[in-house]
Amino acid sequence: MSDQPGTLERAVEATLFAAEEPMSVEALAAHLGGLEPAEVREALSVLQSHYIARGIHLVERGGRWHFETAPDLAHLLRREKEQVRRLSRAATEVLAIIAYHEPVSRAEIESIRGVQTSAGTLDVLMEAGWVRPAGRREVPGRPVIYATTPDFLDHFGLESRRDLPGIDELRAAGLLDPVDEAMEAAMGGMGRFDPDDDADDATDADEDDGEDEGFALP
Amino acid sequence: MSDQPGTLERAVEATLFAAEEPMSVEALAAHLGGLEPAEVREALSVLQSHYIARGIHLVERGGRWHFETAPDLAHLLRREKEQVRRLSRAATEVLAIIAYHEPVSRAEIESIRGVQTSAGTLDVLMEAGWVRPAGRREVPGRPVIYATTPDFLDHFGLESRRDLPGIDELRAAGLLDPVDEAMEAAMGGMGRFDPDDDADDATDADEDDGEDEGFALP
Amino acid sequence: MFPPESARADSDALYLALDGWEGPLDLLLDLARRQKVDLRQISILALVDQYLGYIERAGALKLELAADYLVMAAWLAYLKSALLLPKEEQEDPSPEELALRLQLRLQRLGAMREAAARLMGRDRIGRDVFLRGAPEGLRTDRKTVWRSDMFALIQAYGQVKARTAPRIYHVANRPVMTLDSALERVSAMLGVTLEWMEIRDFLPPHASPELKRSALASSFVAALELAKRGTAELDQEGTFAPLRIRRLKAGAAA
Repeated sequence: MSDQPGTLERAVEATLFAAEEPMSVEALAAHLGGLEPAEVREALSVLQSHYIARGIHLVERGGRWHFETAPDLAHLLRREKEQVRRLSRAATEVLAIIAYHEPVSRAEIESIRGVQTSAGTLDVLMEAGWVRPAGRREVPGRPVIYATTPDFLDHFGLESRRDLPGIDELRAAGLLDPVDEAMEAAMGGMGRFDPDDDADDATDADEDDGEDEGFALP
Repeated sequence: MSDQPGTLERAVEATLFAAEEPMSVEALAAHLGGLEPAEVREALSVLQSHYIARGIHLVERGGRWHFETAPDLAHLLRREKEQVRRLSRAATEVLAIIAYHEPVSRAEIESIRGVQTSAGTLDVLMEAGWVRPAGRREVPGRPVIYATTPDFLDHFGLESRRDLPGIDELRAAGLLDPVDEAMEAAMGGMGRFDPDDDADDATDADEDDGEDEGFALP
Repeated sequence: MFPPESARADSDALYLALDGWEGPLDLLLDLARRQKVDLRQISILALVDQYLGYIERAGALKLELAADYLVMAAWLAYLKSALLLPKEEQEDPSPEELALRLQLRLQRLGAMREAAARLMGRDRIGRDVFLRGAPEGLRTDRKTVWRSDMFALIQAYGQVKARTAPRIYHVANRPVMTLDSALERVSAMLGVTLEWMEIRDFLPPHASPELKRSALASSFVAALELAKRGTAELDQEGTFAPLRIRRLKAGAAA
């Protein structure tokens, strides 16, 4: 083999292999005796491409690096007992809302879900280490706002929040904006807001029993 | 590149990576869905040679396989962080007494210093590697006696203890002048009055712990 | 709405699933999804009918419905009638606005539900990908390196020696009048007269203040000594008044 690994590459490899927690570039640089972060970054990148085809991968999650098994081998490694906490539907939705909207207050979460959030739901997410209180919103009542943690990114295999599935599309469609804002935007274009919009007739006719008052946003 | 890892090689790699304990060839074969041990053995051998130059090695111990940090990088696992601290005033005095009078017992040190010496002071000197116990004095109670080490000579740039300036030289240098001391006392905080004592006030305060405050002009 | 054979199954599904819905909005979203169109193109009136239908059937099955499901039903019934009213009788906000708002909320909830599903479907640690089972762990041991130098060492030793060396005290030479010389002086001066004299008169006139102080003390003690010997007598009229002294005639009683 021609790709004899360099000294720094080997050192980073060994350190991340032995580490019990993911490590940031800075933590690695410090651990390896005060190196330049840029050097470490380069070694990481070489290592990452070395491992890309292998049974274990080197990945970055929320600015921290670790080794993990290749996702396509999941079937070989799944244990008899599931190690992953099974989340309730409520918790799953609350987690998604926090991740896509962060930081959000509980009231904002509730207004999206249309239902009160039991205290236990947030507790479960905080206990899992995926959600943390992130200060207070400076509005009357100063509600606590919540955000996700680096462990959240880690667990769900996200390099950063930008990797949240579909977040760009949701943002572009305005679906991450509050209803009030969307209302204003829609009312601004009231001219096009026509309950009898004929474009939808064909579609609606399939589903509905003739009493078609379906309206759509353009 | 010829080193595109095979499916079985990747599977063994990931399995051993994720395993909490070293695994035998048979356990691996069973885990991977009832393979022939010979196949697994071959994959292990290919893997082992792949990792031979890397920061982690695949090793067999007592018939069971696991990954471990390359032996030449073991020092990365236990990193020592050095913290340089200046010897406290009390410790310096004790060290000087040992150097001039060795071997001396603690009681002798105290009688020369005129103040009690905390146990921690001798510990610090031994930790620094400058002082060692040098047997016991054959008197009632058989007290431990202390002497300096070669490291002591090294650190202080001495060829031998004979290079320590004699009492007459100290006097000539004004180091035995009681006026200095009176002035120092007048300036308060005996322990602090050290022109060389730059950063370690806190240390001195810890070490001295009132010890030096104990004497005053008779 | 649904083919008759599936309607039966649906009401069972409702019965079974009531616990599963996270409130009326969730139920509405579920119903809206069954319209199998983009949520932006959903028919609100059809949705209202479906919801009311479910609530009715749940009532027929005597299911306990949480209050918020009934509140939603009442609101939807109102929305439906408003939507069907002639436009000129409509209030502000218009029923279309209310319907739009409902639709926007459903879209947002729908988006989050979908996002949650996609999130949960990712390769998760401990389920799809695994970390190293037995990492050696990294440890950082703090080690103190002590530093000192030759000067500090010999200075410390010098101070120890200086501190414990035997001490000799010198008292600086100060101007004093000894008792002996005061005695001599006072006796001599008393010999000159039999009159009372103030003790201050005995002090050397040109002495420094320090010497005067010493002389005063010595002369006082000398006066007491002479009184004791019976060669002088002392007199003072009051506290802090001038102290006077005169020679006793020889033979007179003390």
